[in-house]
Amino acid sequence: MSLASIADNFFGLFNYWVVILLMMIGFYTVISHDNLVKKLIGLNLFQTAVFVFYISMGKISGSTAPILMSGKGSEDVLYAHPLPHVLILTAIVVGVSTTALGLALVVRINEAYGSIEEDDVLEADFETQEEETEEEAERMARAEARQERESAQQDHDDGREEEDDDRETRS
Amino acid sequence: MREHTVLRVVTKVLIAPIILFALYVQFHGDYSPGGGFQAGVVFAAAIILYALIFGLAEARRAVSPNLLRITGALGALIFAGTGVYAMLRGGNFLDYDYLAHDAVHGQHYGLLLVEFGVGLTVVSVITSIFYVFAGRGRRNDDEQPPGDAR
Amino acid sequence: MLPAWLNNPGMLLIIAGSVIPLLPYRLRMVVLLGAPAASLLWLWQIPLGTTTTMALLDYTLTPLRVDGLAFTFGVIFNVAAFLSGVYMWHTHSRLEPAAALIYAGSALGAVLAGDLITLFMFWEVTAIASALLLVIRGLRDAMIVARRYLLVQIGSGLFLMGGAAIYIHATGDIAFGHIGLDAPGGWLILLAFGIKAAFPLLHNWLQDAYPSASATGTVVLSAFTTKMAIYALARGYAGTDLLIPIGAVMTIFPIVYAMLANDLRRVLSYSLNVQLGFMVVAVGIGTELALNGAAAHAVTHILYKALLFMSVGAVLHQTGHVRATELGGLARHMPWTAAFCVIGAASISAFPFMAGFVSKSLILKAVAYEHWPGIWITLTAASAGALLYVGIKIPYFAFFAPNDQIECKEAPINMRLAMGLTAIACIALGLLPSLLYSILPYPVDYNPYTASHIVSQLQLLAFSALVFWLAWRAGLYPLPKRAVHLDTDWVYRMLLPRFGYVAERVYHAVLAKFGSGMNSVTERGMGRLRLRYDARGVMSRTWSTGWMTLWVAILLVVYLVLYY
Amino acid sequence: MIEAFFAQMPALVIVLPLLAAPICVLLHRGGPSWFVYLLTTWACFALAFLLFVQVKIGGPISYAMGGWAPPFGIELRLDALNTVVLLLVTGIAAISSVYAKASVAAEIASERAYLFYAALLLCFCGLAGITVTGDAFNLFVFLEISSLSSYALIAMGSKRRALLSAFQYLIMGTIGGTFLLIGIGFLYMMTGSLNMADIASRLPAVADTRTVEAGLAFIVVGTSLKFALFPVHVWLPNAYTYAPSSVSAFIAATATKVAVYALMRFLFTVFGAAYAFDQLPLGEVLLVLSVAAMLSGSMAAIFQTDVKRLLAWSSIAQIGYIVMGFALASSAGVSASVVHMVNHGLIKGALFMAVGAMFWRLRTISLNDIAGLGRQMPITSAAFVVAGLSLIGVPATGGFISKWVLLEAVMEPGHYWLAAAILVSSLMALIYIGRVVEALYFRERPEGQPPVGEAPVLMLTATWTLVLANIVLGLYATPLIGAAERAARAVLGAGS
Repeated sequence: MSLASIADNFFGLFNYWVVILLMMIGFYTVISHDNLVKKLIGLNLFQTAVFVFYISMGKISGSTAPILMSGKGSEDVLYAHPLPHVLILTAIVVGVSTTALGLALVVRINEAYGSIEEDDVLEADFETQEEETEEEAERMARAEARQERESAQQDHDDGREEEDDDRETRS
Repeated sequence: MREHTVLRVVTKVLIAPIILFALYVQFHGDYSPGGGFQAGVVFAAAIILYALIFGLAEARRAVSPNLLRITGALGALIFAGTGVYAMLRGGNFLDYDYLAHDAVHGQHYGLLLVEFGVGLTVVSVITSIFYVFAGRGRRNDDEQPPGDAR
Repeated sequence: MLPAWLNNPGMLLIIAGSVIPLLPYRLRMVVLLGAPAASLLWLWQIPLGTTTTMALLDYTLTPLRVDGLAFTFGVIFNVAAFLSGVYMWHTHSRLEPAAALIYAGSALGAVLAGDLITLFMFWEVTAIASALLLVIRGLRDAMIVARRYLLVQIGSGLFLMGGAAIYIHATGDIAFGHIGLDAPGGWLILLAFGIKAAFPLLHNWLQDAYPSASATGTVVLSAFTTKMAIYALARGYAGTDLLIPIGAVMTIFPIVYAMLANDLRRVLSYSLNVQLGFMVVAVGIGTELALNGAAAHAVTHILYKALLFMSVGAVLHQTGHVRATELGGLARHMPWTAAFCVIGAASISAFPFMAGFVSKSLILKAVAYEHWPGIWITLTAASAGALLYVGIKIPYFAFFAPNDQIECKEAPINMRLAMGLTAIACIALGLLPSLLYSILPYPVDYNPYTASHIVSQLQLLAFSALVFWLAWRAGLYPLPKRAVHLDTDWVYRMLLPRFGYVAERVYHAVLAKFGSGMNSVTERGMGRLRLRYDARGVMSRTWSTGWMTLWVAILLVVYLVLYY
Repeated sequence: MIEAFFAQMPALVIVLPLLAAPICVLLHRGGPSWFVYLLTTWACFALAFLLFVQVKIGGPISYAMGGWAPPFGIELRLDALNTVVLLLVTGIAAISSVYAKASVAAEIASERAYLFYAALLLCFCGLAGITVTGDAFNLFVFLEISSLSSYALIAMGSKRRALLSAFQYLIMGTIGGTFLLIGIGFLYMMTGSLNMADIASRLPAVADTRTVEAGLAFIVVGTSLKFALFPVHVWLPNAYTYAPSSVSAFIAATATKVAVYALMRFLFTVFGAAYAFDQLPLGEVLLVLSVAAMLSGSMAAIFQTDVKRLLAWSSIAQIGYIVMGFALASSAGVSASVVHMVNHGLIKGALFMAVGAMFWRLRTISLNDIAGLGRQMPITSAAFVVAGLSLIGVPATGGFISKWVLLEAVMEPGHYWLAAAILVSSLMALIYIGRVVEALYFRERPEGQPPVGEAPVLMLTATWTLVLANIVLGLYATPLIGAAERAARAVLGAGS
């Protein structure tokens, strides 16, 4: 493979390289950043990459925007494929809504937890969870002790016998 | 930014053309690039600009959140209603051919109505989103839940 | 015309059981007794050889198949349901009669099921209904026991389901006929049956659960599950040689435990295991005579074991005690119960003219015909031993041992009635064996009452009574006494019990850990699992979004790599 | 007139909720909105039923949106597979709409209730849309509609943890949706079409290209995210746990099933079973992941103390069953999948509703808090027990039927290890359901807790309707199995 062909390959598929690069940046941001807003930004980048991917897909080399021309020579005009644009318009709307909803959630999270770092929020969650677990363990122990007392009273005479045998044989 | 006279004046001058442009994009959308989405966003930009310069309270007085809720829902209803109307006239959902006596007019009306619905909803939703975020932390009495941001 | 799945006496009991909790007390009791009676009549008028079919998915189910074997078990199940109904007449619990009827109905349904899928369904319902009987008592111990019990029982069901699925898939046949070990899935199904039949090493749930049910619950429990398994074995594995040694072991090893046990219901549970051994041996032999023996023994055993459990239950009901060490001298207060208990004890010890005699001799005869001398001796010994560890022990400790501290009244009238009916049945079957033989699967040409047979049996009994007396006088009989003389009986009093106790403990531990799974699987392994899976564990805690996304990426890469 | 109405039914299923949602916003009040929601879902249920019958009698229906003939316009296409799913979705929605009133009144601030119902309607619209559409891109749009509204719904949960759960779901859901979009883009690039049937007919010519293979990978991962397959499942437990009760019941019963349906639609209708499973090793991966999901999900469920969380983890395990079915790529497997989809939808709906009724009374739902409720809320507890038995797979319940057909399906190619995994997972289900049952019936009420009464009648009615549906499907399984087999035939073609 000659250098020229590599270069050709690269520049010929230029739009895809951009898409992949953008996508990876977005993905990496989502994975690596704790800040919820940054995560959303990463998500947006990721989505934008897909938008670019779709739009570039509809491009035909030498074509113009798909607006119907009238007049002389309009029969020879080469238009870009309009359908991907339309599709991506919908996807953009979805993206905007997602971002808005995500940001709204971030605002609420900030109000509820006082932080928008995911680590802190998770940590706070774990703490409440642990408190709850401990509380529950305590309550369970109390309930069990009470129940054992009760069942010991009720069941005084016909429970399991091993314990008794054991005591007898030792005596 | 109420003190910046330049900004206030320029804004006052600009808002009308922005809205006009939005309307152009809206109603010329079936012949040239444009349509409800774009027009809606441009229109919302005008409102947002107004809010930025003259303050949120002022903007809320001009375009109240309650109004936005109603127009947003109405927009969606117009969109879906057009489709249903086509159904009632014997066509499929959103089949504009059935909206008028002949297909060409039908297509025209249908497109116009649907785009109008879309535009109305987009204006309302974008502005609502702006209100919600901008109003957060200042006035909690009429806060909107995130569920509103569709 | 009923829909096919309802056209089954078992369903009658199940439905009756389901409506019972909704009824007022008196009506409840009418249904409790009426349903088994009606079901018995129904079963009686179904001609042998009847089958009904219904379509489920791609299969043709046979929800009802009445042939000789099924008929025998069906009849005795209905009788047992009726008798235990009489016995629990006094209870005001809404759930207990319901569970008992559903349990009896599902066992009946399993016996009448003509295909593996139906069998499996009823199999599982018995598990749930019988576990319900255990938990009704509501005591904490009973709860834990019930949990263990249910897991073992459901486990059996799962093995059955797995085995049946393999079997059906391989053979394309869902009928429940002879399966055998060579059939695909045969081992799994045998395991399923074996668990319910309390095979050695799989038996522990029985002694675990039965003594912790209520007085009435034990009577019901003792009748169905194990006998249903015997039926299933007789149907699917008749003539499987492997069953003979298994059964022989079953007749011997529980004796030690039975002798050592203090809880009288536990003694009975171990003896139940011994008696099951007889039936398993008979099934293993698999000739017509042997299968007759197994069926006959199931019939008589249900009766006299129920009678014994009833009398011990009556004692528990009246005194609140069931341990040998705390009982005694009750014959004065509860003469009727004592008399019935003696009849039951005589029956289990195979006294002539008692029900046990006619059925046990059938099995022994079958063993002798097929020339299994070792097995014959084992069974004979076990039969003689029955006198030692049950026949004398239960009546003696409960009713005749010197103890004048207990004051109590005679059992309620309904309990006495139930015991009386059962006792009459025991004696009637003993006196008129033809009555018993007429409901057996195959024609019987056998008379147990030859002079030599009676004499030899009496000799055997006399001899074991002598052994008991001698051992008693010498202080060698391992009595659960309160005061203990540490002398030559040290071996029995200390070493054997110690050994038995340790064995028992290990057993319990192994089974409990195997079974309950939740808190008691070997703590360390469980701890490790818990570490991964509880709220903070890596497998079930909330991951950060970053980690989740990383997994998405990994999954994607896996796919892409696999595709390239 | 009637015929015109019949012809319009496929669109009406989507259009009705789409119209109803803005109406709810306009009404601005909780009560009337609930009524609109109720009417809409029941109307859609009726429509779905009519469609189901119509497809059963007359074969697949195609509906051209806007009169644009496919493959150029958006096509709604109903066949034996998606009418079953549609019936499930609309049925659960209809029943949960009965349930919603009391539960929403207790958990959602009254001034927001109308928004809640609007979002619920949109979510329903999205799910129904995914089910009926025959257009790949349209499927993505409906997926996003349902996802966006469910993020909002989950965030309305009463605990603050609902917020983070919704956010995490949002990130994961968006990534999943975007993956799907990329996959569809690849397919569009290679075939120049978005109509599923059209793509399917053009695909064989270009099937060996890496673009198509990558497209398949993206679509599989994207939808897997949405239905929470094993390694990408972590968003689900929290989302279901902290959502409002009626949302948990509705979403748990339908959303994952619909996402599974989407994947099945892509695999079988668009790519074709032969391509996805024979040419590429997709089946093996899915089988391994489904087993992992079953075991790991059940195991995690055993250790949970929060009952809703326990049920959510069990959902992950149950999704494993569904995926296992269609990953076999056999007719029996696909129909087992469909059967379990329906049964599990009913079971989980009933379980979450029962738990929601307890929550309605107690405001908390940990194992210790519900201790002893069996005596105080007998009807609710009984519903939980019966549905739980069905989840375990006890005979005479729907759960048993689906487990049985699934076992049959895995036995057919001789995958005994899968059968073993199913049995083990059932045993684990017994343990975790047993824990709840034990708490309900065999423990005492915690000290100092006032006695509570039964849940409102509407909630109980809805819960028991699902429970009874389960039992009916357990006793009369033939219609469901028949429908599932028709579905399998429809997607696998007559040949297989």
